[in-house]
Amino acid sequence: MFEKLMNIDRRIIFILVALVVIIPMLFTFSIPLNVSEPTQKLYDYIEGLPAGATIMISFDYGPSSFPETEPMAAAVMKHCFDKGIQVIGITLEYIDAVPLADRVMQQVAEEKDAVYGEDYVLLGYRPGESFVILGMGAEIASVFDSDFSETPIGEIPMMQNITNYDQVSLLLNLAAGSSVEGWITYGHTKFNLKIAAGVTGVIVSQMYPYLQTGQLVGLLAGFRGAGEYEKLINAPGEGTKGINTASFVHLLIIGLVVIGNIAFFVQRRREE
Amino acid sequence: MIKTTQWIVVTLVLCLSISVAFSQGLAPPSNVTVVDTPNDDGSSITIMWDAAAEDSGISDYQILRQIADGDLEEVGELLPAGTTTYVDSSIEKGSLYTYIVRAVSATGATVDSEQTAPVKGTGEWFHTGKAALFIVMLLFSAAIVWNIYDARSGKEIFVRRIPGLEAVDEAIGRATEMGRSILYVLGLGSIGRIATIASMTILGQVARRTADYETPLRVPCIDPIVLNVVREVVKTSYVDEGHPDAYNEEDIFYLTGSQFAYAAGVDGMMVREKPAAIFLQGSFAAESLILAETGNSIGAIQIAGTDSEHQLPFFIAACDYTLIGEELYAATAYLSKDPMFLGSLKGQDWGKVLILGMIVFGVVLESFGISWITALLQQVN
Amino acid sequence: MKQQVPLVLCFLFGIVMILTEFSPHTASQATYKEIANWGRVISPFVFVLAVVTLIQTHWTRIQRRVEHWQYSLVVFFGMIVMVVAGLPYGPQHPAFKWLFNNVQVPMDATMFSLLAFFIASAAYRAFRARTFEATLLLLTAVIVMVGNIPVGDLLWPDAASNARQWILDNPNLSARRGIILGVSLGAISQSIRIILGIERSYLG
Amino acid sequence: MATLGIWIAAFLTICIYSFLYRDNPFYRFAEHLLVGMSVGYIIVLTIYFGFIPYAWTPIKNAVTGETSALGFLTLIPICMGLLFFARLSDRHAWLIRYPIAILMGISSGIMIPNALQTDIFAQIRGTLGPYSVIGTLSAFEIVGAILMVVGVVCTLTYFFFSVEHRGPIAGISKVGIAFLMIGFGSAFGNTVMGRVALLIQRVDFLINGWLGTIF
Repeated sequence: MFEKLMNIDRRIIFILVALVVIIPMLFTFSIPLNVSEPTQKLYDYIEGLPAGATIMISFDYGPSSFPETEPMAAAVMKHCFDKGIQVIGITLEYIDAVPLADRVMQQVAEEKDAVYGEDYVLLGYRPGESFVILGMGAEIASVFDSDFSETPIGEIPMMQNITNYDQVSLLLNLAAGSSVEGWITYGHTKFNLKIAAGVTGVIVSQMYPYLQTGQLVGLLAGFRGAGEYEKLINAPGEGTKGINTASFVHLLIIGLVVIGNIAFFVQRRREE
Repeated sequence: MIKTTQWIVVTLVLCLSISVAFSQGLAPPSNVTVVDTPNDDGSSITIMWDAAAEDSGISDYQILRQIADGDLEEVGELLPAGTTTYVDSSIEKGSLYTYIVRAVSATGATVDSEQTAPVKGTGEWFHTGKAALFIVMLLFSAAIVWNIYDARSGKEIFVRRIPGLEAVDEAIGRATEMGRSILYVLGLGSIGRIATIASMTILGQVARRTADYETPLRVPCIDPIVLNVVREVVKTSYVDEGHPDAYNEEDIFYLTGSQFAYAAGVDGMMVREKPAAIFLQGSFAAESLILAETGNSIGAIQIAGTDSEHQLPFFIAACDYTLIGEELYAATAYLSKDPMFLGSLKGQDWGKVLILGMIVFGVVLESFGISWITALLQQVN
Repeated sequence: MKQQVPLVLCFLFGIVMILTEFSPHTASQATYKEIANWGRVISPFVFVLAVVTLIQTHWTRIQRRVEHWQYSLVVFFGMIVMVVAGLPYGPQHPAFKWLFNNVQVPMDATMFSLLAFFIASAAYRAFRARTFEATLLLLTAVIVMVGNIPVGDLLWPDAASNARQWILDNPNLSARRGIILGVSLGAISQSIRIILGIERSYLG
Repeated sequence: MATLGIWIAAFLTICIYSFLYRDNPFYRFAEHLLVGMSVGYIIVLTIYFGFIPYAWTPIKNAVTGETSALGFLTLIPICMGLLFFARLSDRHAWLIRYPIAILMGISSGIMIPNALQTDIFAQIRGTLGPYSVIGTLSAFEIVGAILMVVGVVCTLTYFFFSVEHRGPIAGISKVGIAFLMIGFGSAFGNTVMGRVALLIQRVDFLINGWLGTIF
């Protein structure tokens, strides 16, 4: 029996993984989530902004990494629209991020009755990462003369009072790659722009040094960060669902490793 | 009488203090020096001056410049007090400029420094900040070349045993016994990647053995140049072993250039052809585990090797043997016994000794507050 | 002609790229930019090789009716559909985007998501405490996994995520650094060999 | 069109998942379709984002006089690139060595100084970093800094190839392997979340995006 367990058909494991993902998705429930300090910091910072302030979100993820970062975008934008804070969206690294950003902005706007051009705007993509960051520091219009659907920036109501980073209270970089370092080097160091990051699980640990030095005002870490932010604004969504489901998969893997080792030790003792 | 004297004294003191205040208030910026900005392309001039005392009353500085017979003009915006350098990057290359630093008080009073001697911006041919980099590069190149020639002159160079390489023969032998094919995957890297070249060299050695046993060797490629070179490499091995007719060009083919489509294609090959041995050597990304798990599921002996450190954990978990990082490069020397690889392997070891030395020495120095090693290694743009 | 000229070209271009890196002068920087641009111009042509060999491979499969040759027709079908949809009006054309979003992205994303299954089966099989090293491997993996999920904080408040963070920042970082140092020495030494014409295997 | 798109996407998603059970005609179909489409996609992108901006536009601008005659310099790399067509003839196939050699020269030349700076200099500096502020560190952080140096030294020792691993070197490299295993274990554990995320998204698409439209 133990020998069988040790050489179990991998398809049984595949079925278990599938079940552990599908079943939690059919039910709504919540695992209590401790809000970590970096998430709390970001929430507090946005909570402290006056109505009418503006934040910028840089969408730097592609089709293979959006599941973790998109819920963060939704949660933060919900918070902003509730407080009357305007949102400017751009994409720095991936051209494929434009349709993704468009989709999530539209969804949240519909839910919160926000109006395009007055409460939020999506400027789109321009090549040349560091040059885009530096250029917007002098004048946003010098880089983006129009938004992603080619409406001239002069005709967008909310852009009338915004020339450069001086009118932007925060930059939130939702990243799956190395764009955060660019925002810190060029945006923060040169223009003193406040930076926060929301990143996929794989690159979270690279962010801690910046958090320690205060170069980042806050950090959302993967599904978990999104779930924590959703808890703070009291609107459980994809992030909460994601971290709950992902928890079960983690527990399944840990369980499998434990069972495998028990079987291994029993087997070895018998052989001895 | 006493009252009058008192008044006179008070007035005198007041006058004196006011005049002192005024004379101290705005001293002209002192020690103004102007130089051509070092290590640039000649498009800027740097102006430096001494910091004023804190109670000097200066609130801003304004830089003024004059070109040849032109007028004095203001450059840039007001600089906050406390500034002591300014880089003027709006100059015309080759023209002579003189500068004045003007101190401005909160009330708008101004006082100018003396006009400096004329300076022009010139581009430098060598970046002195990169001298350490340049020297280390030369030294390392010399070490590599020296060791290669040393090895070529017939000197024995020892290479330590690399776990996993013994398995190469075992894997090929098993494939031959079972009458199944061998699948060789070179990863995603282009021809410029060291892992790809190392992998091709190992493939050349594997091909020598498969030529002798006439075991089919299948190589799906993701990069067209690599494909082209690999065909030559394998063909040469077959010819060298005296089995040119056993070489089948169609066994080495282009699959696709996209990562997951490539993974899908290789997975399909694995389950359909059931190779007895799979080599995963080269640079890999996320598809590493897709390939290695599928290979494991068909029961093939898997020998992996990569310098993509993010993918190593997955190869370690799913393959029978894994060459870790530099072991992949060492394997080429170990298998081919080519003096070029042996020599550079030794040269790289010298490089490691230098790195270890710098780390150990640096730790000691830094702990005592001496930071010239870190200064030497400073990032320069 | 066949061997010497390419080696000389390789040497010249390599040396120029190195020297200009150390020289801030306008002339050097302009040279650097121009040559880097040449590299960008040549690289798309590489793809010609790819398409030619792909067509050759599948064409012979169809001609010889090898096993599963019908699927080679599917390859041609997919390729032609994309080219017809994208080539005349460019990649912004709705038909091209529709195909990309509804056919190619779902397949690509699904291939990527197979990793979730494989990571579970690989962990089950490989994480056995057979040796001391294997035990270290499995213990750190489990600690980091527990630290990543909220349940971990329920079991050991803060300890789990702190332990995870410490492992990632310390032993993990130093191991990775060791690998990077060795690997990049190897990469640099190879580049030196290529420029000096000692390494020629890339010429085929 | 949108519904059709969802159905096609769902069908192909299931085709690929069917591979988890075993190889079958549906997977083979999806696999070959993906291979073909990805090549077609790259052909279109290479032409629009490669040939046109890098080769066609500079020449056109130089001809029309929009840019200086220096634009004609681009003809040199274009000719080099065209040599790749020599592969079509067996007799002239060796000509493709020219562009390959140039590409190798350029990429190796760029690589040497940059790798030295970012991968060697910066990594050593990062290791020494904590020691320059050692007075301000807590005991815990000092342990971390010492461990870092021990880890780097031992791991690097494991990668010495031209000496036999005997005596103290064998011991040090054993510790190096231990560090490597801890590193690999933690990287493995940390990646699970990211890999699971995409699966959750695909399952969500199948349950809510596709089945949701039916029921």
